[in-house]
Amino acid sequence: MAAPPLVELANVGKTYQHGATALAGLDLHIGAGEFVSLLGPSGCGKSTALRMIAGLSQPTSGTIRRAWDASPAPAAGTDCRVPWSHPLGCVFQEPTLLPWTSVWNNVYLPLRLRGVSQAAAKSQVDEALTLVGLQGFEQAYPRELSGGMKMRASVARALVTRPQLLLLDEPFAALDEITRLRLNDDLLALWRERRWGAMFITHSVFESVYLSTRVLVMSPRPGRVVEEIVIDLADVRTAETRTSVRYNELCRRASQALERAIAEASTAGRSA
Amino acid sequence: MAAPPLVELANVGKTYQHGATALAGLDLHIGAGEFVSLLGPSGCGKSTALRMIAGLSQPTSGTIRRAWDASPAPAAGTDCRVPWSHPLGCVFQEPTLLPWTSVWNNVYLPLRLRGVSQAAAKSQVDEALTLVGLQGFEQAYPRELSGGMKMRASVARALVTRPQLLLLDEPFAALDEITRLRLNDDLLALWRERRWGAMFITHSVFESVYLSTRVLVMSPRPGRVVEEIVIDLADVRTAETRTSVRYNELCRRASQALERAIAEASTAGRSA
Amino acid sequence: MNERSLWIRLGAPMLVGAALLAAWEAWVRCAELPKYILPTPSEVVATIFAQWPALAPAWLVTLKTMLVALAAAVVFGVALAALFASSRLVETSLFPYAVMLQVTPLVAVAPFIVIWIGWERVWLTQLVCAWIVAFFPILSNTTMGLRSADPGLRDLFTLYDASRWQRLRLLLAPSALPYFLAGLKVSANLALVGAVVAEFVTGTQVDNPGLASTIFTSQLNSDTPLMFAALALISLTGIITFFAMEWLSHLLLARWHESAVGER
Amino acid sequence: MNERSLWIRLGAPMLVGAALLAAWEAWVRCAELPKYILPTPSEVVATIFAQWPALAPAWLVTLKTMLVALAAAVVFGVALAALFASSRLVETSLFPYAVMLQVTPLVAVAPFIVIWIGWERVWLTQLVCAWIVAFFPILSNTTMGLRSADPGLRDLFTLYDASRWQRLRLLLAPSALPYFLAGLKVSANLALVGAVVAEFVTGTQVDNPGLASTIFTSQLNSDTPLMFAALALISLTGIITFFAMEWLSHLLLARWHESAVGER
Amino acid sequence: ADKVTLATNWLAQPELGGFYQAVADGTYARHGLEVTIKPGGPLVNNRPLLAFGKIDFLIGTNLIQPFDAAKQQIPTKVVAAFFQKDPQCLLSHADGPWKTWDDLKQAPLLMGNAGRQTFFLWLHDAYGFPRANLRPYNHSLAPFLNDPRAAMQGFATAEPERIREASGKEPRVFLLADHGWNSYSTVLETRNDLIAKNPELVRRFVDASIVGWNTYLDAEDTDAADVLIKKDNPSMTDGLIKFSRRKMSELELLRGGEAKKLGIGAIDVERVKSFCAKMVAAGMYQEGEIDPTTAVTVEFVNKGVGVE
Ligand SMILES: Nc1ncnc2c1ncn2[C@@H]1O[C@H](COP(=O)(O)OP(=O)(O)OP(=O)(O)O)[C@@H](O)[C@H]1O
Ligand SMILES: Nc1ncnc2c1ncn2[C@@H]1O[C@H](COP(=O)(O)OP(=O)(O)OP(=O)(O)O)[C@@H](O)[C@H]1O
Ligand SMILES: [Mg+2]
Ligand SMILES: [Mg+2]
Repeated sequence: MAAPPLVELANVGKTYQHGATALAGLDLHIGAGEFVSLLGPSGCGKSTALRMIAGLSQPTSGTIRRAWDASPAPAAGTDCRVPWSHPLGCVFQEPTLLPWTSVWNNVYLPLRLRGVSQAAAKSQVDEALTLVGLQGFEQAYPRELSGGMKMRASVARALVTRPQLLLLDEPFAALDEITRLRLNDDLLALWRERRWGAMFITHSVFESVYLSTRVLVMSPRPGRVVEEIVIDLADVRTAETRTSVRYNELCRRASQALERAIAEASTAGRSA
Repeated sequence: MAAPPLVELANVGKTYQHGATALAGLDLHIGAGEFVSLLGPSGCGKSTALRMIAGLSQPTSGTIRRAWDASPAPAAGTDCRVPWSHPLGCVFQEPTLLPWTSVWNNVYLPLRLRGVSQAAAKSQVDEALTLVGLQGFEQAYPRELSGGMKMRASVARALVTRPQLLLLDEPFAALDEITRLRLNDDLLALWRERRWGAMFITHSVFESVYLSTRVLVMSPRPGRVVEEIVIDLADVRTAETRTSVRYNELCRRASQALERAIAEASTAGRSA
Repeated sequence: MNERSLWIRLGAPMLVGAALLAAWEAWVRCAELPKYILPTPSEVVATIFAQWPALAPAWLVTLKTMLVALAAAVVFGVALAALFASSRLVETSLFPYAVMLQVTPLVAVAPFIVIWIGWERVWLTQLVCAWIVAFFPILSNTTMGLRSADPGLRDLFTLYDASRWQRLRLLLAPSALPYFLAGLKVSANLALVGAVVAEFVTGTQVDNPGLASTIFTSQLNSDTPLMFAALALISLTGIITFFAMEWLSHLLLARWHESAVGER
Repeated sequence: MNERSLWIRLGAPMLVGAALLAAWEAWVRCAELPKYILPTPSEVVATIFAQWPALAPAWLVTLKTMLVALAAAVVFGVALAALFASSRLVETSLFPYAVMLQVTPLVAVAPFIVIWIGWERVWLTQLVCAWIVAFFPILSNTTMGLRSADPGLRDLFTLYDASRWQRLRLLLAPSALPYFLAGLKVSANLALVGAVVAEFVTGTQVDNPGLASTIFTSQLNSDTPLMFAALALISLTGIITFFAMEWLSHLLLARWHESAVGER
Repeated sequence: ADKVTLATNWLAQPELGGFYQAVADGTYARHGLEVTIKPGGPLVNNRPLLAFGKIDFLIGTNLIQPFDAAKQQIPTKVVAAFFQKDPQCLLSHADGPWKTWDDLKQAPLLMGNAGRQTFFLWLHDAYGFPRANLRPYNHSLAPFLNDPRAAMQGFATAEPERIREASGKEPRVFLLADHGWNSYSTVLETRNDLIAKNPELVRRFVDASIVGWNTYLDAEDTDAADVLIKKDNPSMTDGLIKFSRRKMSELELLRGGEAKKLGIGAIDVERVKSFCAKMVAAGMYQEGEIDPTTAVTVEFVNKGVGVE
C-alpha cells in the first residue's frame, strides 16, 4: 500500500438527473495488487461507484484519480503478439454480450478492439473460456446460453485482456455454489500469479472475506463507506481457510457491519 | 401430498434447435402447498424446466400435466374487485420489466391484463411493492433502478396476483444477504398464510433448505433430478432454525448431492 | 434534453442554413445571374411576401392534402401492420400487394384512379394518390417493429394470458414505437411530395389551386422566383414537419428508449 | 425457418395472387369491359409474351437505373447516417437538407438537374433523380438504428477504448441492422418508382427507352394491355425485390434478432 | 459544321416532321449545321435549357410562353412561326350529345395542366366555359372513351386518329383557331445573344428548317424522316403519320395565312399584337404588361424562302 493507488475516489457524490442521490461523500482507493471487496445493501450505489471508476459516468462532486490516465494504453494496431495488458477489465452486473455473434467472438472482442488478430488471440481466448468452464460453447450465441453461462462468458471477456485493475459487479451471483467456489479459487490463483488490483462487488459476505485483502462496507442510499475491514488471512486460501477461526470472525464482523448499515436504512426508510 | 399435484412432469426431455439437449428424463411434481427448491449446476436446465412448467416452451419428449389447464382462469374483464387469483406467478431469471413505464405500472401489469382498474389494484400493488422494499420508487423507470431493485420489482409483480403456483428463478441472487434473509422470511410468512405451491430455483443451498418442504438436486446437462431431499423441519422457521443440527445436516446432504452431480459433470466434460 | 441542448439543436441548423443562404446570395450577386436563371434568397423571400395572397391559400390546400393523407397512412399502415403481426401467413400473403401499390408509378395509374373514384371528386382522388405514396414506410417499419418485441416480455404476456389486443397495445405497440417513428418521418415527407404530385397528375386546379399549380404555372410562365417561392414553402413544410416529428420522438421515447435518453 | 414454413411463406401469397387474378379475369369477362378500359390478366400475360422483344430491353433499362440508384442510396444513406451518428450537432444541422432534397418534387427540379448534369447525360440524370427519391428512408432509418444501440454495450466499447470506426462497425452497425433493413425495403420500392418517374421527367434515353417510355407510348396509343404489361413487370420487380429483402433480413438476423428467431 | 441543338415541345411526331426531314436528308448539313434534336415529353420541361444556354433553339407550342418570357424579361425571341394556325382543338364523341361548339360548355372537359393555364383561360373568358367542368387529362384516352358525354383537348392532327384507332369512330373536332384563337403554333425560339452574335447561324437554321418543312410536306417519300420519328417515338404508327401529314395539308397549317405569300415560318407582327390583346382581354396579362413586339422578330422570315 506504499505504492500510489491505482484509483482513488475522494469525497465523491453522484446525483442522477431526476434527483436521486446515489452516492454522497464516498472515499475509496485501490492499490496495485489489492483485492478490495465492496459489500452493501441493494441500491446503495455500488454499481454506480464501479461505473465511475471505469470512467463510464462522471461524479457530480468530488474527484477521481486514475493511475492509467497518466500513461495511456498503447494505440490500437500495435504489434500484439506479446501478451498485452489493458489497464481495465470489467464485468458489469448484466452480462452485456453482443447478441449477434458467438461466445468466442464475444470473449475475443476486447482483443479485437486492440487489433489482435484472431489467430494471435486464439490461445488467450480459449484459455479464458476454459477457466470459466465454457469449453464446448464457443460457437453458441448468447441467447442459447443459460443465465449463469452468460455471466461466465462475461467474466471470461474481462479476464482475457489480463488487466491491471479488474472491476467485478456480482460476477458469480447467478452461479451454483460449487461452480462459484471453484471460480473463486481460480480467480484467487490468477490473482496471486498476476497481482492485479481488483474491486469485487458481491452480496456474499463469505465470498468477500475469502477473496479479499480488504472489505469495504457501504451504507444505504446515499452510499458511502462506513466500515473498512482489513483481511489479515494468509495469502493462500483453501478450504481450510473457511473453517479457520479468524475467517469466521472476520465474516461475522462484516455481517454485523452490513446489518448495522441496513438497520439504519430501514429506520430511515420507515421514517421517510 | 395426497392431493393431486398442481403440476407433474413425467420423463420430460428438451432438445433445442441447434441440437443441444438441455433435459432428459426429468420427473418432477409439485403439490398444492408444497415449497419445492431446485438446486443444480449452472446450465443444467433449471430455467428450461421452469419455462416448460409455465407453458412457455414445449418439451420435445415426455408429458406435462397442469392442474389449472382443466379449470381455466376467469375470462378477462370479469368483475375483479374481489381479490383475484391467477394460477401462476413467475419471476424469470432476468427482471423482464417493461422499459417504457414506471415500476408501479410494471407491478400493476398482471392485474391490468385481467381487467382490474388502477383504483381497485392500488392497495394490492402498493402492498407488493412494500413487501420487496420498493416503496418510494413507484414512479421510477426500470432503467433508473439498480440490479437488485429490478429483481425485487419483478418479485412484486409475481406476488401481486396471489398465485396458486409461484415459479421463482433465482429471485434473490442479486440481493445482499440481509435483504435476502428478510425477503426469505417474508416469503415464508406469506406462504404459511396462503399455502400456494412454489418452485424455487436457487444456487444457495442454505436458502433452499431454509425455505423448502422438498429440495430437488439436478445433474448437469442433460438435466434430470438425481436426488430428492425431504425437509422435515418445523413449518415455522426462524434464525434459530439456521443453527439447528437437523438444518445443518440437511444442508450438508444437499451440498454433497450437488457436489457429486458436478463432479460427474466435470469428468464427463473433460472426457468429452 | 435540457434547455441548453435544445437551443443548440435549434440554433445549429439555423446557423448552417443562414450561412448557406448567405453564400447563395453572394454567389448569385457576384456571378450576376439573372433571376430567371437563379433568384437570390432575398428575391425569393420578397416573392413570398409579394405573392402571399396567392401562395397562402395554395399552401393551405397542399398542407391539408398532406396532413389528411398522412393521417390516413398512419391509420391504415398501423392497422395493416397490426393485422400482419397477428399472423405471418397473412403478412406474406398481403405484403406483396402493398409493395405493388407503392411501386406502381402514379403517372401511369392516375387515370384509372380518376375513373374509379369519379372525376368530380378531385380532392378525394388527390388524397388517395398522396396516401398511396405515403403509406408504405409506416407499414414496413411498423411491421418490423411489431416483430421486434423483447422475447422475455412476450413470455410474460403469454404467461398472464394477455388477449391479442392487450398484447398489441401494451407490449407490441410500445416496442414498435421507435420503428414507427422512423417510418413516420419518411411517410410525412412522402405525403408532402405525394400531395404535390397528386395535384400534378389529377390536373392543376383552377378553383382551389395547391402549390403544384403554383409550381406548374410558374414553370410555364418562366417565373423562376415564384417557383422557388413555392419550393421554399414546400421545403419549409418538410422541415417543420421533420422537427415536429423529432419533438414527438423525444416526447414519446425520452424516458426509456436508447435512441433518446442521455446519460444512464 | 424450416422447409415447411418456407413453402407456406411462398405458397400462401401465390395462392392469394392466383385467386385475385381469377376474380379479376372473371369480373372483366362478365362485365364485358373493353380492353382499353381494363384488360384481363390473361390478355396482359399474352401481351407480355407477344411484346417481349420490346419489353425486355425496356425492363432491363429501368432495372439497371433502379439497382444503381438503390446502391447509391445505400452507400450515401449509410455514410451520412454514420456521420450523423458521430455528432448530434452535425445531425440536426444537416438532416433538414436531406428532408429538403426528399420533399422537393422531381417535376419541379428536374430541369435544374438536367442543366446541372448536362442534358446529353440522360442516364446519369435519371440516376440522380431516382437516387434523390430513394435515399431518405435509408438515411432516416439507419440514423434511428445507430442511436438504438444498447447502452450497456456502448459502455463496453467505451471501456475498451474502441475507436470511432470500431464502435461503428462492431456495435452500431449490427444494432442498426434491423432498422436499416426496414428502410431498405422502402428505398428499394422508391428506387423503382424513382427510376420510372425519372424517365418521365428527364425524357427517355432515345436509344435505350425504359418502361416509362413503354407506359407513355401505350397511353398515347390506348394500348391498355401493353400498359398493364409494363405495370405488371414493375410490380413483379417490386415483389421480387421485396422477397429478396425478406430473405436478406432472414439471413442477417435469423440467429439473433427478435424479429427473426423462432422459439427461444 | 456548327453544332446546334434543337429542343422540341413533344416526342417526335409528324407535327415536327420538317425538322426531322432536314436532319434526315442532310439539309442542315448542307447549311453547315450539325443538328441534334432533343425531344420533349409529357413531364419534360426543356424551356429552362434555352435560357441557361444549354440549347440553341426551342420549339414552343404557341405564343403564350414567348409572351411570358417577354414579361419576365428573359432575353429570348420567336424567330419563326411554323404553324400559321394552331391545331389545338376540342373533341367530342361522334355519337355523343355534343354537336356544336356551344354544346361543349356543358361537357366534362378533359384537359391537362398546360391547357388549363393557357387556352382554357381564354375559353373561359371569351366563351364562358365553366371551370367546374374541368377533368384531369394524362394523355390517356381511357377516361374519354369510357364516357360518351366527355369532351377532351387534342391536336387536330393526331387525336382524332388515335381515337379512331382505339374505338373505331372518328370524333367531332372543334378547332380553337376557328373560334378566334389566332396564336401561331410550333414557334421557333432562340436567345437574343445568339441573334446578336451570330445572326448568320440563326438564318441558316431557319432557312434549312423551312426547306426541311417544304420537303416534308411535298415529297412522296418521307421515309427517312419518318424512320427517325418512329425511332424516337415508338408510339408512332404509319397510320398516325399518314393522318397527320394529310391533316397538316388539309388545314393548311404551314402554308396558310401569310405563309402563302411570305413562305413557311412567316410572322405577322399585327397578328401577334392582336393575339396579345385577346390574352389581355382574357385576363392573362395586365394591360401594357407585355410588349408583344419584343417577343418576336421578323428578321429571319417573310423572305419567301421555298415559295415557288
Ligand atoms: N440512471 C439512473 N437514474 C436515476 N437513478 C438511478 C440511475 N441509476 C441508478 N440510480 C439509483 O441510484 C441508486 C444506486 O444504484 P446502483 O445501481 O449503484 O445500486 P447497487 O448498489 O449496484 O445496487 P444492487 O446491489 O441492487 O445492484 C439506486 O437507488 C438507483 O435507484
Ligand atoms: N434457446 C436455446 N437454444 C439452444 N440452447 C439453449 C437455449 N436455451 C438454453 N439452452 C441450453 O440449455 C441448457 C440449459 O439452460 P438453462 O437456462 O435451463 O440452464 P439453467 O439451469 O437455468 O442455468 P443457470 O443456472 O445458469 O441459469 C444450457 O446448456 C443452454 O446452453
Ligand atoms: Mg448494482
Ligand atoms: Mg437459469
